[in-house]
Amino acid sequence: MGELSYLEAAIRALRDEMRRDPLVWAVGEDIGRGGVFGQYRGLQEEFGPERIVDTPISEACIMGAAVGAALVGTRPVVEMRFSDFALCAIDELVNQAAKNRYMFGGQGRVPLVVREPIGLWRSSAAQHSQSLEAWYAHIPGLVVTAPATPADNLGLLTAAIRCDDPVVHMENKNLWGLRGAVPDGDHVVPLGVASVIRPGRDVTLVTWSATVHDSLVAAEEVARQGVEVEVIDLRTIWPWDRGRVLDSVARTGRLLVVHEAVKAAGFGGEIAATVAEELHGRLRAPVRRLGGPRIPVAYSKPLEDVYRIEPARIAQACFELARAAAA
Amino acid sequence: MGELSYLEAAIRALRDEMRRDPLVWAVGEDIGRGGVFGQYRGLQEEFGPERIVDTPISEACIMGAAVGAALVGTRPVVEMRFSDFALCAIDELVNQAAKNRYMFGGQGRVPLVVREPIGLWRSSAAQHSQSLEAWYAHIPGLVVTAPATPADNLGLLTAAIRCDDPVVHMENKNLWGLRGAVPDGDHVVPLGVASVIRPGRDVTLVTWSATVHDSLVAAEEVARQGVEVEVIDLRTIWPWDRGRVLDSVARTGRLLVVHEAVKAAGFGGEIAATVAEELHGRLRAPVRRLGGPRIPVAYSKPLEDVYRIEPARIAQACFELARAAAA
Amino acid sequence: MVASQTNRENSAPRLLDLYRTMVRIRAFELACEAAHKEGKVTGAVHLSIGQEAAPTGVCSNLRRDDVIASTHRGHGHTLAKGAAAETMMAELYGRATGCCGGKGGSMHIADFSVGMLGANGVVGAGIPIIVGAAQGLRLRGSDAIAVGFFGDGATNRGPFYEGLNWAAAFGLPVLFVCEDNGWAATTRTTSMSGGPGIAARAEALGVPTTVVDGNDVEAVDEAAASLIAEVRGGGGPRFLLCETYRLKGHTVHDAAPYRDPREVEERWTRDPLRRARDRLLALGVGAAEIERLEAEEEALIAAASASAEAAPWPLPAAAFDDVQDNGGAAWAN
Amino acid sequence: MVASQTNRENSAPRLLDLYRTMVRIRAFELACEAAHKEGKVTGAVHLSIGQEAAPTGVCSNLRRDDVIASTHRGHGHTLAKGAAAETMMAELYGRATGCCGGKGGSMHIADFSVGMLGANGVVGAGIPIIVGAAQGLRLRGSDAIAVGFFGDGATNRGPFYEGLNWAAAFGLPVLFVCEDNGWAATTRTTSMSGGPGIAARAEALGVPTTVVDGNDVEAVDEAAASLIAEVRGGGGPRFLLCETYRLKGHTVHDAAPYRDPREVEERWTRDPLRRARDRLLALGVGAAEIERLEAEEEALIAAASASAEAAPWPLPAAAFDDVQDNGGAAWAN
Ligand SMILES: Cc1ncc(C[n+]2csc(CCOP(=O)(O)OP(=O)(O)O)c2C)c(N)n1
Ligand SMILES: Cc1ncc(C[n+]2csc(CCOP(=O)(O)OP(=O)(O)O)c2C)c(N)n1
Ligand SMILES: [Mg+2]
Ligand SMILES: [Mg+2]
Repeated sequence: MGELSYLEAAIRALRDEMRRDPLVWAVGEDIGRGGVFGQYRGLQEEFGPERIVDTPISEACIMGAAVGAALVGTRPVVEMRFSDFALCAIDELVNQAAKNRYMFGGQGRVPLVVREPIGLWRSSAAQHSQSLEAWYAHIPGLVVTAPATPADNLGLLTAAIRCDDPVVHMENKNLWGLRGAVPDGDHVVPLGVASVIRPGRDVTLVTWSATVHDSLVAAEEVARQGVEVEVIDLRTIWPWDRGRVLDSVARTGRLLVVHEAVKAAGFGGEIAATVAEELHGRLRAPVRRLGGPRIPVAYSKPLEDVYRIEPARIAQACFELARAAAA
Repeated sequence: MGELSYLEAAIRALRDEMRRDPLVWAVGEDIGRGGVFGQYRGLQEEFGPERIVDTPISEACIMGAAVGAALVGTRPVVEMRFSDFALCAIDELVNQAAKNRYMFGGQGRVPLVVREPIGLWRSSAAQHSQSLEAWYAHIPGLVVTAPATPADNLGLLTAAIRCDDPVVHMENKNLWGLRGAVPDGDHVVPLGVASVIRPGRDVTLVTWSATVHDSLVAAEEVARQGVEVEVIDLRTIWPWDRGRVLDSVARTGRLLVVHEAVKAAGFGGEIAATVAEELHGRLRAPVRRLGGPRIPVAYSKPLEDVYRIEPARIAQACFELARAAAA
Repeated sequence: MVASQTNRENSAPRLLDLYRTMVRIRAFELACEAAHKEGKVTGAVHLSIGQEAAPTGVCSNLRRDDVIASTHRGHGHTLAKGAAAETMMAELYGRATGCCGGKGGSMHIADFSVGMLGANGVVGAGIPIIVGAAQGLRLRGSDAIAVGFFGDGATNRGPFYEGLNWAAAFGLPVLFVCEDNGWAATTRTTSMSGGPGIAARAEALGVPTTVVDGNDVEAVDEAAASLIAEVRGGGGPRFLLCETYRLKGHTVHDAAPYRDPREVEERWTRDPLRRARDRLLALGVGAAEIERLEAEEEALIAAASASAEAAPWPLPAAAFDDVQDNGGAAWAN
Repeated sequence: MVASQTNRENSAPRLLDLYRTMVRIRAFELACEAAHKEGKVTGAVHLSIGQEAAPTGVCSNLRRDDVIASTHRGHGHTLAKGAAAETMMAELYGRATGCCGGKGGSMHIADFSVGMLGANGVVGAGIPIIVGAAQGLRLRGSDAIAVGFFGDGATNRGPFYEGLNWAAAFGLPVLFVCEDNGWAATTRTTSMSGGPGIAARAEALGVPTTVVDGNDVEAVDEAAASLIAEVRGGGGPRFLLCETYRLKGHTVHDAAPYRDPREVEERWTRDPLRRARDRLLALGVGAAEIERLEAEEEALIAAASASAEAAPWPLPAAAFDDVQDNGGAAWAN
């Protein structure tokens, strides 16, 4: 067990996979100098410019080329820098990568990983702050991962690289510096398996990415007043760990979903709707979601903060849910 | 009251708006020869090539140019041909059109309409059959409309053109030929207002676009066996008519959402989750959704049909909901 | 840009092979058109009639392990790359035995076993894909090359530009083949294009370009042979611009009223099959031999159609196969 | 492509004006850099230091009703187009009095009142927008023109290509201005580009191109004047390629270790401000006059900073304004 930052964990995942498999390579702008966040630091030195490939500013071609390279049996890891810029490559991801295997009747595989950093980060405003995991969850053919810890970034990025289908791996920009224990040796977090990071009997709180940490803070806070929240870090958004979530809610009778993405048509809707469909009779309180307001993210701090979900709001929602129980 | 097809209603809407306002214009590939479905028939003859503008195959520039043209005060109507091709212009729609007004603090307005035909249609397979209304509902700044009838296509397209913000207007390819009564004169369907197209006391069925018609068939079918379904055609996906839906479910105690789009992370999740949040105590049965399976659409009929939601399945779901009531 | 030179000694055997492929494509397309009229083939179908020479001349110079990417108008490329008419026709009939198991249809025809990596429903989308395939092949240490086919209309899309620049910047083994048939659906491409033309654009991106009469299969063959040798030799990307014409409508549904009938009529006189046939006769090949070849190919396609018609439909359950390993079928709702 | 000729009779008054604008931009950028260090300005900030001549020379030939689109590096364009330093600085400080009410910040600086239609966080995205603005202006019967600024890195994006083709195909009143500073973040653009260069690409798309020393404000001014006259006269789009250099890091966070310090040092000797100043002195303008001008501009920027710092923060409720008329604020959750 060593300690790594979330960013270092990603470097290790990619480095180890590139050492293991010569057909793994990475492609994106500026990654030869370590990438915009340093998440490729040292890799071009080790693997050279043919495997840590700098590119023109051509997002559509980066993604499209990765599809082609995957079809001939290599495993490209695509860097999109900010998930917002992936919007320049959506045809390539959604019409080409995601549908290839199916539409050609299983002749091809597209084992690519797209790294799309998400989340609010340092006054980045409307075009550098989006979290669109719900979009990709809606697209047949895609796997979607969103790690919250260094260990999970290591384990999920490794799993993503080994996956034979396209994976959208959404790292959170605000977590790059987060340090945490990371297992030694080969560490794979299976796709589709959530992690119960705090057990609790009163409320099931499902979340992922940066809001995992805010949720834990909130859970500690409400625990001091006797409300025990079970915090589930979903980790993989698609396929989401329905079984684990339903089991938990079957016990607690209460569901809160928390995500940073816009609440309206966010992935919380899928989870809340599924729980309401499956466990209606066992719910002790209505399902509940916390998500961003349906507004773009603004630059100025007081405006940006309106978008942000603070632990206090999460705690409040937990209390309200627990209180509904009593009623 | 005349009768028009869904397609003719769209032509009338655009023609009337272009006559009314010289700053309304349309832009897209092949529209000078009437457009790929004939939905621009006769318009270039009347308005000339400066207002019915044929373009290169440059979806990104079509959309981006429309943003610029809207910023200087014109009202472009953008034709994307198949909603699938709009995936080549997502940065322009989501990062540029939708966020412009907000991110520049209200200095500009982007009064553009993007027409994005959706839906299964004639063995069109994976890249010509998608319905991604849930994506746009998730994006602050966008309005999303999806008419099911000629009158609503007239009224909503008119409203979309008069709207000062970007509107994604999703016509259904399978409905072009549908004929129906259409009011004479100026006909505007207000954005955000659903239509109760069949009253009923037992089940609230919320749907939009082509599945409105399948739902009506199903409602008639179950009515013969005593189950009265209230069918609500949502018409506008964002902002959706929460009030009307909640009122109805408050009466019936049962909700079924039906849409052709993939169920997973579809807009049905938003509606079902909202109803479960707001009306939990008044539900007589768990909320329920019917949507496409999370698979791409295949070409061959038996495979394509797996994706299709037939009236029989809708009827079945209505029965099940109504039966749960008795329990 | 280099104008292709012709040097056609002892060319009859070669031309017979090329002609056979063109006849096969034409017969396939005509059968497909007829089957569409009868409702046996459905959806949007884009025929290659009149454009047989480019796929034929190019693919006749490729190895089986070379890969190609195609367009919405992909039957010709697929046949020329060596796919079996039988599994292709079964695909168009939507049958389980089709090369895509019935999932693709015309717009997603593909045969990976012969290096045909797929038609595409999105104009221009094959270009970045084929460029990346070239990059992947190089990374694998293969000397196979990649060929991207596309139409004139596609040259106004960003991915065309990004793809050519990419190939040039990385010196990738790609041959770009533009079939310039003058039209993009109902629009004349030149009416929507700035500048001196497609060749100038490719050159400005650092991709040396050769322009050829795309209805002269020998000219295409010859130009492709030398360009492919350059590409395989590590010379970086090349561009072959084939001037041709689509003799039918954009799709089988399109009567093409937007074109001057005289233009179409004149173009029929330059039909690549007719030209190759005339040239075979001029080279001394006997009419009987030519007719036998034609009959063979027509029989082959007729058999493909009959076999497609007799083939089983896919089972509905197959709709849940090949979505993805994680979160696919098990998650069907 | 036409090399710009210089003809500089009686140019001191004009050059003084140009120099004033450049000094204003420089002072603004330095103030901004300092404020960022102090945490008063936040987020990613891209400075125009070293690139003041292109925006200055171009915008000094524009009318107020002409419109421009800018990039992530947009302060210079905004000031040159006539925006007030005060509301701009307030925007960077995130205050309610900022030109975007605090919603945009550096990467989304804009002042529609002077025709500055916005910086952009997406490289190249301003190009289709400005092309469409030109089309809209023409539809409105205006003789205003549109100018799109972008960097060398943007010329590898599809929207650049589609936008230039579009402008040429429709003969639109647009001037494209590329500030080629050699670098796209940490990448030398030429290392990622095929072909002979940006000018050749623009010409291949039918946009006549002029190359100019982008650190010589008089040369830019002169070239822009004639190109803008052509564009306004209905001559269709033109392209001005300004060779320049970014003297600082890509953002304020970037120390630019990937550049050879000697390269940067050498480039400082070609600082456009220093060159213009030397030239003013050579033209006989007194040092005192120059210093007075410099002091005025520095004072103006200092006042802008002070006023920004004193300005009120936006109220949180403003976060719900200007989303959209239907389904916006009332739908906040
Ligand atoms: C991105 C995109 N835009 C539009 C279309 C609709 N479309 C299909 S084929 C076609 C014309 C293509 O012209 P060209 O590239 O010259 O090929 P051709 O049909 O002539 O073979 C168009 C516009 C599409 N499939 N994809
Ligand atoms: C589509 C997109 N890709 C990548 C980025 C990240 N990025 C911001 S600025 C920049 C470099 C741009 O270079 P250039 O166009 O030359 O402008 P310069 O920074 O030199 O002014 C990059 C890659 C982005 N903002 N948008
Ligand atoms: Mg064509
Ligand atoms: Mg640059």
